[in-house]
Amino acid sequence: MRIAVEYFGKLGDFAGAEDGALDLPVGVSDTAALRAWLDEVRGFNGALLHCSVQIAVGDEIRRGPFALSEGDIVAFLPPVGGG
Amino acid sequence: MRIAVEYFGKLGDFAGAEDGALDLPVGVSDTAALRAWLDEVRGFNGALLHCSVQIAVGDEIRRGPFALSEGDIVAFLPPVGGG
Amino acid sequence: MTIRLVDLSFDPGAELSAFSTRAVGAGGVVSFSGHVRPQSTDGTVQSLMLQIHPVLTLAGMQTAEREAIARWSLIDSEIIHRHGDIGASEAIVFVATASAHRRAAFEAADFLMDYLKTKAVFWKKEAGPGGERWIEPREDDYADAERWI
Amino acid sequence: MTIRLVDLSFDPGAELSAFSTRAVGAGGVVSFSGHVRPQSTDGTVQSLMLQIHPVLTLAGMQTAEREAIARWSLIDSEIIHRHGDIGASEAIVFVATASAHRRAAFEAADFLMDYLKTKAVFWKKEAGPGGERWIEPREDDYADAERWI
Repeated sequence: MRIAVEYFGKLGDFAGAEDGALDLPVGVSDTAALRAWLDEVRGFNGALLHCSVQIAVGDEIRRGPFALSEGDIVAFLPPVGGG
Repeated sequence: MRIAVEYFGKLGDFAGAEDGALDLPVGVSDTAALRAWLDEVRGFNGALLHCSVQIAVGDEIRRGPFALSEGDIVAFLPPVGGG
Repeated sequence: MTIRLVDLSFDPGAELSAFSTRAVGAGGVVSFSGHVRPQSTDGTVQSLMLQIHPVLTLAGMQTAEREAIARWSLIDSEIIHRHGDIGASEAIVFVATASAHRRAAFEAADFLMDYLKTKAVFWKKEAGPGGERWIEPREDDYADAERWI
Repeated sequence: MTIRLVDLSFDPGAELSAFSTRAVGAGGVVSFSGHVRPQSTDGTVQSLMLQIHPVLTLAGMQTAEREAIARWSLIDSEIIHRHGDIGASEAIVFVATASAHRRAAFEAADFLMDYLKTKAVFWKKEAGPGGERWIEPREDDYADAERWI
């Protein structure tokens, strides 16, 4: 399955944080598995696993494991705040 | 004793509300007596007696009876509010 | 820290620009502007006349500003208040507060407005379709002012 | 009701003038403007970079504005938020609210700022003397936002 990923805020500063298309290995089929897999193979060293990091799929925040589909755009969002 | 009086706000609309110098009769020597006397002789019909009307003598609010002196300027101040 | 009693129309936006420029270093600037309602409920244009006392009006505003400075950590504050005749839609009052963190600026502006509404020495006469009438603070205004005691 | 995400400098005072003109009939207009601090404690000029999400940032602000409209009786409201690179002393955010009575305007502006500080989808990077660092909301900001739940 091919998806696209985007890293926002401080997550974008990690060397392994590369926005764009990605082929998922078999077994990585939901957001929880994706998060764990990317944290390991892209050297996030736990940063992606932190409970403060939210995940959006197709511009909607998805809490808990959410099944991924071909072509999904998955965004990793660390704590937000403007003003 | 000669003083001056000033009426502010709605008190200035009474026919008897005339700003300026005033000779006080004997016996009218403090703000409480002045208020009662003016209310009667100038036709305020109780408006000057209302507890919401404050009295300033020489640009200072004076609560309770306050002894008057020759040349004092006495202002009658109904409820205030700006904004 | 500025207090101005003015008898000519002013633009709250222009005052906010000037205030923000002066209040360098502030993280947050809060402003309040109060305007004469352009129309009463029956659609007739209204106007206001605000009477002041030659000494007590300014003195009271200075006391309120001193209290705000004592209670909140403000970088700057400004109060502009109209008196005399004020036309429909014109600004009556402008309050601005600047502080490092926004809570102080919000609370101080709120406090100053509650003071101005209930304790500032102005007498307000409204001219509307039913003639003229003197306006006193509403119960809500007094209740709001009690919050700071 | 207006929400604007802008990547160029703007003047909160000019925005307040325009907003007040539009918000005809309001008794009170409250504004908040937040600026980049011109200097850090050691005197060095700082700047900010604000990153947005192409969809979620605006969507979240619209949700917050809808909630404000549902909770308070507002005549009008406006939020302007910068993104991209923001220079020292420039405005980051402007919020304005207009209502018949001032309490609604004060509370709604306060609420919108608490939302923007803790829930609006921005990521903020500060460039200062010690290099760059990402800034997250302070504990105070989260505590302030809890007040509205």
